[in-house]
Amino acid sequence: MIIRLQNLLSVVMLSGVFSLLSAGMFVTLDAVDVAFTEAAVGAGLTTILFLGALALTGSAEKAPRQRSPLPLIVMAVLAAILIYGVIGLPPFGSADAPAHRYVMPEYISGTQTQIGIPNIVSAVLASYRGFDTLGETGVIFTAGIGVILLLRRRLAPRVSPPEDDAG
Amino acid sequence: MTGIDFILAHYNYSASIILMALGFYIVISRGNLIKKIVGLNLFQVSVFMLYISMGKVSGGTAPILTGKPELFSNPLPHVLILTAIVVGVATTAIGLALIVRIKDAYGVIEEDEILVMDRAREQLDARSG
Amino acid sequence: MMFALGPETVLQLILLVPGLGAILIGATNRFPNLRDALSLLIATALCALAVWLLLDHVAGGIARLQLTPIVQGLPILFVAEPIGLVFAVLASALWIVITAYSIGYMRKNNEPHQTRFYICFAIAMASTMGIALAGNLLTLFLFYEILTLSTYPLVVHHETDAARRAGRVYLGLLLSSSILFLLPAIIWTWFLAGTLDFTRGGILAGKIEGTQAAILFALFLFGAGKAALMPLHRWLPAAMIAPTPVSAFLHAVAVVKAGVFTILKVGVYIFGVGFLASVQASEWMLWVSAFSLIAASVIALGKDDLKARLAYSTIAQLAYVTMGVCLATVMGMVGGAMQLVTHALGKITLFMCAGAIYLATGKTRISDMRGLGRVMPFTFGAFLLGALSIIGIPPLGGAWSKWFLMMGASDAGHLAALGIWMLSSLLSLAYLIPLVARGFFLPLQEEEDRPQAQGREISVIRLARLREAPLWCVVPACITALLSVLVYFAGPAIAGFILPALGP
Amino acid sequence: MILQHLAILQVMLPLLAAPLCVLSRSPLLAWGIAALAGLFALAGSFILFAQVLNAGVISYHIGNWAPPWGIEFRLDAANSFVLVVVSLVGAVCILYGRRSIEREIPEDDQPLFYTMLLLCFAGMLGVTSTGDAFNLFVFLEIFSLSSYVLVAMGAERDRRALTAAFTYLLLGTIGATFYVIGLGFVYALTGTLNMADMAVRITGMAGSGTLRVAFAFMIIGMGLKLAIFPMHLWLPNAYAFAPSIVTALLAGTATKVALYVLLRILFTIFSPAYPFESQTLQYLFLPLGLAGVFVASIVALFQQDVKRVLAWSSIAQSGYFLLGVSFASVGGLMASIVHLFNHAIMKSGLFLAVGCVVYRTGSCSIASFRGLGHKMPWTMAAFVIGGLSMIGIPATIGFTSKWYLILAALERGWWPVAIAIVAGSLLALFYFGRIIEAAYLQPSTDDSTITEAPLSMLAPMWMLTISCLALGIDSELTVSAARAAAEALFLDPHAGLPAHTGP
Repeated sequence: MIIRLQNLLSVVMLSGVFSLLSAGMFVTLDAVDVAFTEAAVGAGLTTILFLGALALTGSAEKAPRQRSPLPLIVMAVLAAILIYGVIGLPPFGSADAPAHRYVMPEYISGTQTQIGIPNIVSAVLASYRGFDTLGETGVIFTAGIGVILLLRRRLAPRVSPPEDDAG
Repeated sequence: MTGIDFILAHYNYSASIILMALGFYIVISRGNLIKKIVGLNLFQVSVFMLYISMGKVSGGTAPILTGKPELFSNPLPHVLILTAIVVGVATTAIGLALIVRIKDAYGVIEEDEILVMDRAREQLDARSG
Repeated sequence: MMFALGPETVLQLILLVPGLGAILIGATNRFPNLRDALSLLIATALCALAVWLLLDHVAGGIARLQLTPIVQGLPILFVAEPIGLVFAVLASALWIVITAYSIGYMRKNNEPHQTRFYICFAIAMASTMGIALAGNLLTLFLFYEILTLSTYPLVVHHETDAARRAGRVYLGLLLSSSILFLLPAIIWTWFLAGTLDFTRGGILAGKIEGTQAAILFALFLFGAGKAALMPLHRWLPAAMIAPTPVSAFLHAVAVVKAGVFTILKVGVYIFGVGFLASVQASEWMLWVSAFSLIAASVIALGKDDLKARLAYSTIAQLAYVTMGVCLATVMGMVGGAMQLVTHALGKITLFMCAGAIYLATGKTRISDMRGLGRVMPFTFGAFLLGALSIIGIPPLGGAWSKWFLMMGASDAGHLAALGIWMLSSLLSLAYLIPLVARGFFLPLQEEEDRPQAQGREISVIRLARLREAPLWCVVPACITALLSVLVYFAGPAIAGFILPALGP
Repeated sequence: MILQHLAILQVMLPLLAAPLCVLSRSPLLAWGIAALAGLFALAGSFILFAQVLNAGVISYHIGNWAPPWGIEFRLDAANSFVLVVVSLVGAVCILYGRRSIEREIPEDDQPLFYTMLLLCFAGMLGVTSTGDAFNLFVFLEIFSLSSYVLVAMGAERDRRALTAAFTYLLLGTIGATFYVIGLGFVYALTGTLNMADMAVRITGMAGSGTLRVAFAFMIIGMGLKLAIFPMHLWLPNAYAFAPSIVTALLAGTATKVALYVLLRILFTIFSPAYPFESQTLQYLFLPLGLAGVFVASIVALFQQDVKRVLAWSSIAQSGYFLLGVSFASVGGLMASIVHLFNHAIMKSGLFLAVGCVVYRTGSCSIASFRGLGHKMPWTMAAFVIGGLSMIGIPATIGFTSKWYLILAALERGWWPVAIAIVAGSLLALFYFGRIIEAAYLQPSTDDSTITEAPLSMLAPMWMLTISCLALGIDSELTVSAARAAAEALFLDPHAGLPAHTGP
């Protein structure tokens, strides 16, 4: 539906719904923190951003041009390769997967003994992998400054045309 | 493992992969720039699903300590995806800001129309240069 | 004073003097007289240094200078050895002559960019010295490329469309051939032998066999594109667009000589005479160069433009050196080295004469040069001597090189080569002597043309005032012509000097 | 004390200097902050590099959490060398940038522009330093996001910068996401995110299809960033329309960092006894590398814009990296790393020279180069030297690269590849020849007011030019560093630096 629809507003709303659904799915997968974030940031913030952008650019998509089969083929190949990759993964939910046997148990015991807060995700996020979080802040900062830098031209348009700064 | 078992054992992965492929398809097949970004979003969110699925442990609970020994789902993918979600939004924000500027500069946000304008400009350059 | 210097210092100086000279010349841009005097002074100093080095070597000294590594295990290395020393002395001596000639030519002709011209000359000379004294192939390659680049501005001196096209051919062919063939050959050699030092008796013996050796040898021969072996010769006629001193410099002093010198060095010190003969790597290249020799001579016969004719003559004469190396005999190599010397002297004379004729009369076509010998006896006399030397008639230097080459051919049992050389001598006689004959024996062209056209009136008046070219141009030509004679007497000494280096 | 924490300070200082730039209202102050941060990073990277060569691998545990639980900054001979490259080019570009940015960016945007520049710089340093595969992604995004914005800033001159940035964003994000997918698979199999630890735990999984897919995705992801031949589409426009200083920075560092990550993936994460890896290299990288060299060089021949010529030449140079890697030998890897360093120096030098031309003429078409040889002698001299180096004339660093590449090809007995390498450099001769000929031999069209660029631009540019010559004449330093790096990657990915190498 997202592919077919030409009204971008609906597309954006649908993608918001999709985000929300995925948040729900995260809950069933025990990832409550992620679900919160996805609901707030993915479904909420992103949709607002999209709406803002739509308000500035208009919301109708032109009719799609001549279809070429290439994207479909690429998509199929991608999916096939990924599924081939997935075959080798430990079965879904298996407790013996290497990912659950190594490193992860230390986090759980470590959170109890070293950090002392109940939420393991927060513990890992803030301490063991705190540096990632710092980097994440960096990313937000970059995006913020980037958006300001890109859009301030628009808020205060310059008079001179872009071409004549030669010399 | 029989076929059915196998599919059952991996259904979550497969679902996210199909979504991933759809997202990717939107990015490469659609001409509207906003739709491309939507596709990119879809693509990324399905990657998040893949990660979270990997972290799931059957019978486990959310990784929050309650005092009694329990089976937890793996918290590490959750941590990673929290970061990745933020990165994804940041990318979306920059992408949309770029689209707004493109709209200002070209008046359209359709890839093929922009391409036509750029071609014309290039030919002009080639003639004058 | 000079004798207080150590050989290593002299080696350093010999590279530094022209390099610093280039800077000084650039600094004296505003004072043409000072600049030209400086050019001459530098040339003289360089020649003195080269001679010092030669004498030092005769006295048993071993000059050697090692600098930083360009790649690991391969330093920039300079070693004075006989063939290189002969080349260095020859080039630096001719540089003096050609500088003197340039001063006359460039001023008389009011050429633009004279400072740039002298700067490039000096840099080219520095790199020629680098080539002559290089102690390993990589050093040689380094200076070989710098020489190409520094002569490019000389070729495109006039900056016209034609000059630009010629420059493209020049740079394109020389750089392409060196990158495409010479560089892989060098790296291959390094890969095989683990060294690139020029070593008496060669470094490749036992490291490479049969066809591969032949391919490697061919890579070297074509890679040294400056030697203008036939399919890669186009740059040489193209470069004729440049002012005459440049042509003389390209043909006699530096560029083409650097090419055949490289081939000589590879033959002697990389393959080694004995090894080259035993693997028969050079057999088919002998035929390639023989073809080059005959074809270029025939083309030269058909050229009416004097400089073009001389250019093709150069291609032919260079093939002598290549053939000498390909014979893979000691005498062949000696002949090649001698040819390098005598051809340099002969050809520089011819070019300077061509330039002098152009300066005095504005003529470039041989068919227009009837009777000019009567008004320009010195120029035409020098031309005759140069031509005879190139043809190989005693008592002129060229005779020795032909003699040694013939000996080399008979040592190798190569009668076909003998035949080819006989034929080519005849051809060179045919394309060089008619000019002199026309100059001396036919009447001045304009006298018989006079009744024809009114419009010629002005040119006739100018021709009536024809006289010998300026002294700055004629004297150098006469000097080199005389040197050609002198070399005849020094021939055995030079051969004796080179000979010990060729043995195993 | 500082030395102990240098590994992290090196990255953090530029990152923390970025907000300072936002606060400073004056462009000059922002430039000062950026330049200081750049110089600090440069000094720091040299010290770190020396430390690594003398004392072996530096492992810095962030927050004192031991890896693989915590995040580790792990510097071995390979990435400390890349760190030197990145910080060198970065610092020079920032020093050079003041006047160029004044010309190309509106004044009130400049502090933010410096902020972005610093973020981009810090991101690259972080990618290079980190030993944690996910942390790498985070820094990669800082670097990528800021570079999208930086490219878009070229819109002041030409609106096409916007679309270029957008394409770059799409492909860059796809690349990064591919990397994340691959990483997810590896994580599912190994349970760890530390790269060195991954390598240990991957041992024995060679047959796994999942691992194979993970490998493919990570390689493709990085290939997009590196602009390997069929994945190069974003690069020419992004380079051509970005502000000069950004182009110079990206050309000198971005692809180098991506290449480094590629090497890490190939030789650290997946190295342990990976049977198909050498075949991947041989049957995938070799043809891609060759195709890249030739297609890109030939396209470069027909460009009318100097930045575009250089951009296509960059794609061709990525082909050379790939060739070096595809030899799967220490020699080949070393050649690639030597080339990585050399190409960073010469290509950013060239782009800086183009920046000077843009500064004076406002254009960078080949036509606008006419006659500049006489009007801007120093700029054009630097350009010529850079060009000669790209062609591979001896006594320039480009020659060293070619030498080792060809030697590595011969070592493998792949002489056709050796021929292809020299033929490729021949194409460089032609596309640089066109520009240089225009600069020196064609009369300038108009505008006799053009003069030499200001000293504050010339000096940093000539630093690169001089090192291009000096390191070409004496390559001992780069080559031994590259050899140490190659051996660190190839021979013993776990133990770090083998005992027998050193300065």
